[in-house]
Amino acid sequence: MGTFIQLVIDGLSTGSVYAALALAIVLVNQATGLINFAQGGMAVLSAYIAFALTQLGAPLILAILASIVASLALGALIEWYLMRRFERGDPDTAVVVTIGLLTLITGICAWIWSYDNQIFPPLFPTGTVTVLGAVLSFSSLGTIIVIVAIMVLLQVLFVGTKLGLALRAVAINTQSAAFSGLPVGRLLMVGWGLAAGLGAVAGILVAPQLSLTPGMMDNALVYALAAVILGGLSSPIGVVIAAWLIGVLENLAAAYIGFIGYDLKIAVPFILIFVVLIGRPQGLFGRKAVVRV
Amino acid sequence: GCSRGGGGTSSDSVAPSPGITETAITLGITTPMSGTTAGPGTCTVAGVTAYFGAKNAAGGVKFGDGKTRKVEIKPLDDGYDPQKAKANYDQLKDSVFAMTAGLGTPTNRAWREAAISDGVPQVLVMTGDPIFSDQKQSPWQLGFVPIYQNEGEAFGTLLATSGSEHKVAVLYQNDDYGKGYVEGFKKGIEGASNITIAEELSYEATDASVDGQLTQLAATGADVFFNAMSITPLVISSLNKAQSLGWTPNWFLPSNTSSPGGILQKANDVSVYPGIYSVAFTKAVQSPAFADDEDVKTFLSDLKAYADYPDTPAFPHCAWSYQVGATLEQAFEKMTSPTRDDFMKALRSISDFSAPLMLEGTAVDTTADGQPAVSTVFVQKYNGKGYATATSWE
Amino acid sequence: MNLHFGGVTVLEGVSFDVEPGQVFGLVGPNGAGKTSLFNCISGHYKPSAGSILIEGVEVRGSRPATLARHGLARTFQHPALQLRDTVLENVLLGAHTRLPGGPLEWSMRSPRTTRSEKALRTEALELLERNGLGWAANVRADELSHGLHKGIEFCRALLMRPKLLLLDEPAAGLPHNEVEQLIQTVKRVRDEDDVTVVIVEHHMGLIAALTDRVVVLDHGKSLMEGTAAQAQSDPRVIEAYIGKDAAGDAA
Amino acid sequence: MTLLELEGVTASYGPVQVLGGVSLSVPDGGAVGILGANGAGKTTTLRAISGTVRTGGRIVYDGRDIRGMRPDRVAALGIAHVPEGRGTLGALTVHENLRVGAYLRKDRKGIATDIDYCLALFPQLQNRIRSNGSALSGGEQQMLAIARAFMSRPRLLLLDEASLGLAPGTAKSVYEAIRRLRKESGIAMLVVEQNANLAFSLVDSATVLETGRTVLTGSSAELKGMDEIRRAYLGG
Amino acid sequence: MSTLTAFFAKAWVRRVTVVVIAALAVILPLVLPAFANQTIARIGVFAVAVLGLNVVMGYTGQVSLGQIFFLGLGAYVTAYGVTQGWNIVLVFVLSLVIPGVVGLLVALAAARLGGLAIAMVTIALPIVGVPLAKRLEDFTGGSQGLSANFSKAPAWSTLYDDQWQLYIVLLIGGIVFLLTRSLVRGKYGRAFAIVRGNEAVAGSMGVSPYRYKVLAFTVASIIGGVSGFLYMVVVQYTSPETMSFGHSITLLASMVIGGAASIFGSVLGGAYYVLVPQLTNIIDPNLTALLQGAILLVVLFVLPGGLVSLPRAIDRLSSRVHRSATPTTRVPAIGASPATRADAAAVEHQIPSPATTASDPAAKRPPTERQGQA
Ligand SMILES: Nc1ncnc2c1ncn2[C@@H]1O[C@H](COP(=O)(O)OP(=O)(O)OP(=O)(O)O)[C@@H](O)[C@H]1O
Ligand SMILES: Nc1ncnc2c1ncn2[C@@H]1O[C@H](COP(=O)(O)OP(=O)(O)OP(=O)(O)O)[C@@H](O)[C@H]1O
Ligand SMILES: [Mg+2]
Ligand SMILES: [Mg+2]
Repeated sequence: MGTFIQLVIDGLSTGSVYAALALAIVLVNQATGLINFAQGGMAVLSAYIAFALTQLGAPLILAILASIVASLALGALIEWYLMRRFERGDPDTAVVVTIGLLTLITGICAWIWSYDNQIFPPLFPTGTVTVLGAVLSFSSLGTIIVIVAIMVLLQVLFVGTKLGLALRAVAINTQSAAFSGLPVGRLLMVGWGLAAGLGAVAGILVAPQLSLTPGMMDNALVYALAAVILGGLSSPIGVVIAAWLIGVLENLAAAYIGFIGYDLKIAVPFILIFVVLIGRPQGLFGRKAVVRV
Repeated sequence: GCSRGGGGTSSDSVAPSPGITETAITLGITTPMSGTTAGPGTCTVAGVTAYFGAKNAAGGVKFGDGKTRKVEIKPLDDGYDPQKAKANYDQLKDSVFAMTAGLGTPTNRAWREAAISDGVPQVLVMTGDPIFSDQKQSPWQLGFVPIYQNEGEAFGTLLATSGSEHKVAVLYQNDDYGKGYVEGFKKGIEGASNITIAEELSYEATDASVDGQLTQLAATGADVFFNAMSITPLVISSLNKAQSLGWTPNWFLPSNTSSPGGILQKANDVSVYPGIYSVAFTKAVQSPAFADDEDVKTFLSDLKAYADYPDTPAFPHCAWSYQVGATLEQAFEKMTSPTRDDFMKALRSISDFSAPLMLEGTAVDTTADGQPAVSTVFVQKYNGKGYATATSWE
Repeated sequence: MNLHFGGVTVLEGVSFDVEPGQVFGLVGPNGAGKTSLFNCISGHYKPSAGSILIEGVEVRGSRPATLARHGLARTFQHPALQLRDTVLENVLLGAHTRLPGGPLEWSMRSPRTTRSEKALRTEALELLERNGLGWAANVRADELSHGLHKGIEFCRALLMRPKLLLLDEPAAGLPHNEVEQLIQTVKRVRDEDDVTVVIVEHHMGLIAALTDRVVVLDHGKSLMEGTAAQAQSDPRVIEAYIGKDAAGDAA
Repeated sequence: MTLLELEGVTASYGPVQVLGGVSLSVPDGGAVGILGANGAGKTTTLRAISGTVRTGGRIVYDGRDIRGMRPDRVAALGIAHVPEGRGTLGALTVHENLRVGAYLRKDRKGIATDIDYCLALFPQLQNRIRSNGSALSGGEQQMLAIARAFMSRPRLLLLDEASLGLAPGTAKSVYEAIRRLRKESGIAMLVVEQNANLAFSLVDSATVLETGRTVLTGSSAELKGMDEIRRAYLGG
Repeated sequence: MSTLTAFFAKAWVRRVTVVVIAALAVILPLVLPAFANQTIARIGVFAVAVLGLNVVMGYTGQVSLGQIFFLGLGAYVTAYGVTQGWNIVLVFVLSLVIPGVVGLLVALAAARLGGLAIAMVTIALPIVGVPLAKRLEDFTGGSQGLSANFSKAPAWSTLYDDQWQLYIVLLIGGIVFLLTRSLVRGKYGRAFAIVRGNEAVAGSMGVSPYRYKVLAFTVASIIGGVSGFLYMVVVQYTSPETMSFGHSITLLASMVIGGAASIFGSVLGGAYYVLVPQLTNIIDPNLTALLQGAILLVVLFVLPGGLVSLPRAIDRLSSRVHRSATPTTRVPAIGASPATRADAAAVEHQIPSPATTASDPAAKRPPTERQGQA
């Protein structure tokens, strides 16, 4: 029993890593209609920026804030100079552009900081709390709390605020939105900027756990995408829950279902997606998209 | 097919093989320099480049035929993709004298047969796959690092002869690397009734976390943890996770992920573990214990000066490929004619060579069939600063 | 026949019969459920209750593609063309069910496939020509103005050689003289090709000139059934649909 | 006073020029119609004004040249465009669509009142206030597009076949509402409309386009009197 | 409009091009150096893989992130068959039938889902495929992989191995390309396109979106299997890394860079897949990722339509130069009567360039690849 609960808790903290990235993906998708493969790479770059600042002697908290601000700007610049050209065109091309961006950013990180593992200073004190007989490290707990906070913020942004509405409107139909006076270009930049800032938070949260390498997020990206599809592209709460679900079920399946084991546990989220989407094509919490003829 | 120059199969002992002139010799490397294994991959290039960089700066290497040659290294990135490794080999084979130091089992296997049929040396490669050291199957090949089985077995033997009861938890990387270790370990404990394996779990090299596995293993209450893991961040997080679960077994870590500076000191507090064991044949360059070692100092300054590698490497592969350089030099010095054939003969006749950075008691020996250039390993125990050879279980 | 979406009832107890060779009109205010009714017939929506019979065969729950293969063709209220293809390619899509041969045969280009493709290409060109769009055959659809898209869709549906043709607001966006032409075309199609037509339209002039019978829908229920003239003078219809003061000049 | 003046406006899609010189002017508070066959360039003319097509010539609005200005800047100047076809934001609800329409406005109270006004004008929308825009029927989407343009409280309204797909009664009341708006708040408008009866009920004057050029301009009464126009647009 | 695209649209130019290409295919392998031959053969392998991806994604619009899995599967089947000593023709057939069947089964389930969900199901193929290949050690050789040496040039041919292998790739690849090219034009091309464009309309045209998605996916899997066979011909070794997820992403990028929904674009995509790593290796092997990312972005930034749109882009550039010299007005159709409209149409498509004749409307824009069987 103790092991079971511990496995669940382990799953939650791994799931939180996926959730962090998934939220950034949702944000960009809601604001631009794109799936951004570069999100993980951008998060890694942000983490490196924070890392470099701490190396220069900046206090951790300051380095983090500076990195978030820098990421906001970087996201906006990427939109302005690069993505702008592809936003109206074929979505496949835009996705491939984000893939190129991912490769480029990975390359830049490797070039500047090499492929060596860099140790990112921990954000939370070492130590653990005991929950129902299972241990939960402060860092996992902290990550979970931050994720929940961001999730709530995003939900409020999308549903409750004028900015959120405008961001969504632009993603749906730029021209229609422009006819209502929405500053399309600026909103797209804001969308990318916010997502990059959020990605920075994700990167900084996971960097101490995974230790910083240019490819740190590559694997998490696949899980994050799975969580995004499973939870429903439009729902921050949905993707976080989906990410946790994936983390937990994966652990349990590996431990308790013999033939899956730890090597095939990665199949679990996909089986889950498949089963869920057959019944609910919009994902667990997504809004059903109506296509009329 | 009329435009073809001489292939690589020349057995004429007078005509020099490709990639060697009166004044220079070129060596090719295909290794991952991008992607997940880029860290160790770049290291394999850096070490050998640094070694020969220093030699070249000092005038070059004096070959057995009396000529002094500069050694050039041509590295290509294969991104751990067998197909690209083969392409790189195809690209290099007519312009280099020999291929060396490349990292990875599938990437080396992809062109092993081509190298055999072309007669191109594929030597001192960084894989513990035994096939590369089997002379019958692989006449043009030779591995460098100890085969994984040796490392696992050394630890298994130590444990089996400890005279006390042990319960072992095993976590291994799901590939030939991890499986090789486990296989060796099991061979080491074969027939020893004092050892039981409580649980054996695997993980994927791409996993972001192994917390689940550790939780499950901790639940067995094993007192020895055989952790055949090659991913640095995962080793660090494992050390932390086990501690937070209150599970403090004796650890075994493989040679390439046991670095004191790169790993153990970056974990929260490894002193809670009664013993951390590893196997090694190389001085741990990050270890404070070796900070004043002449070998280590030269090595690090060569890396900086000739391989553009300013940091102290987090991977042991830099040191290994530095030793590859030294071993190659030995072979060059014995070569009497500039042919690949002669090179292979020379290479296979090195014994008891103490390459730089080697731990006392280990040596390069290329004369034993079925074994790579380095096959002796020591089990070591971490003492809070560095490793000390452990001859018996304490 | 009933249709629901979530809690919204779109169609409720609608029934009518269409005789072969008729042009049958479907009118009603916006959101009455006309297009939804089409969607039910063509298999895009699944009604929650009721039945749809085509030549006496129950087709409720059949897939659109199956129905199309059995002679049902339709146009869409909002034209859905392949904007990056030429008009001719768009129309040729209508020939899909009439082209013989499976994928293997087509990838080997058997003589049969080449022949049939050629024949239908000619037929499509003729069809465009007859509808005054011959000049546009090789123009990309997105280079044409909106008003012409309806005509292309119409040709595409005709190339299917349907037995039953559903037209959703074919006259929307056409200037007056074009509407006249459309009326002639539909009449000709009905007479020459023996097609039964069901038409949704807000252009009362067209309804009056073309239809044999109409059903007026309102809020998913059928308000009345009869001839176009009867409908136009029915006070309930005027109230719900035409608008009191508009009754005069909408005719 | 003229609010909008087009002079020798040309426009092209890629390499193809489709407007070869359109001139017209809309007085402040006035209503001008554009007539023409399919493909004559009516939609393109409106697009030229709202900045969604590459344009040449002169487009002066309220004393400043707005040619080539970005669509959102044009909208910010008080020009609302009801585009051809479905102009709704499909994944947003009806209510959200209306809020987007009022994006540039700050007066919360006024927005709320105007939403109520629009819903009263289009009772069908009231019933579907929480539905996605894409679920609406063709006519309902058209209503929503018009309502969204109203929500921005424009000075100049560009209507591209606003009655498309509307039931006769509804079309009538929409035009009625537009007429009222014009009277109450002095909105000027440029109207493309195939249903010439409706159009002439609204506009004071009209321009006839043929092959991308202005060929005729005149008051409603003048045009209604012309045979050619009758035959092509009015029937009979 | 000018020059390039119009030139290649001419029938005789096309015919001559075909003859020239065929002649080159026969002669070049004999005269090129070995490494060039090997490189071209590798390009062929991945061109076929990209072609398969194009069928399901470029033409039918179903995002597939799993194409590399079918290449891997085809390679494993080939390697296993060869090591078991089966007849090579049988091995070839199996190397496309087995991936085809697996693809069919996956598609039967996946095609029920739309849009991104399909992407997720297909992403799972390589991601689960790698550990699965490791687990099925008896068939796959586990993580040590399988070698299969079966593509040595037979003695009678008096060819070098690389020449022999290149001929095999050119022959099999060429046939696959021809068959696919015919398939994506005419009836099936239009059907795939409408499934991509609008599933509701597809249904009304008698094209069942579900069945055509399954068809496209199956065809893609079969083509993937063929590329796997060719992979073994050229590389002669396969391991789980062959089908790693990253390669699938690179395939996708190659497809878009070559040109989505384009046959020739697939060849360019294959070339991109193979040549860019070689190029970055020449520039600096330490900067692979950085250079590859930069190259990809630059290419797409300049040619968002992929490499295949290069002639069109050049045309646009040159015609822009042209036009600024001689401003012209197109006269669009008027609606007065069909007759005037037809007349106007003739004028409408008159594009001011000395290179084309007035009555050649097709020259206005290059036809999409799906157009026309003629
Ligand atoms: N897929 C759907 N989801 C939710 N509601 C729908 C859907 N399809 C139709 N409706 C609703 O059903 C009602 C009828 O729509 P329908 O399109 O059939 O109207 P219509 O009679 O064609 O109107 P119009 O004349 O405006 O085209 C509308 O209120 C619409 O919002
Ligand atoms: N995207 C485009 N690319 C090229 N040509 C276009 C494009 N859009 C429209 N055209 C051409 O421009 C001309 C004018 O089109 P426009 O849409 O302005 O006509 P319209 O008068 O609004 O017609 P309708 O009544 O059918 O809506 C037409 O000849 C049309 O073919
Ligand atoms: Mg309708
Ligand atoms: Mg128009």
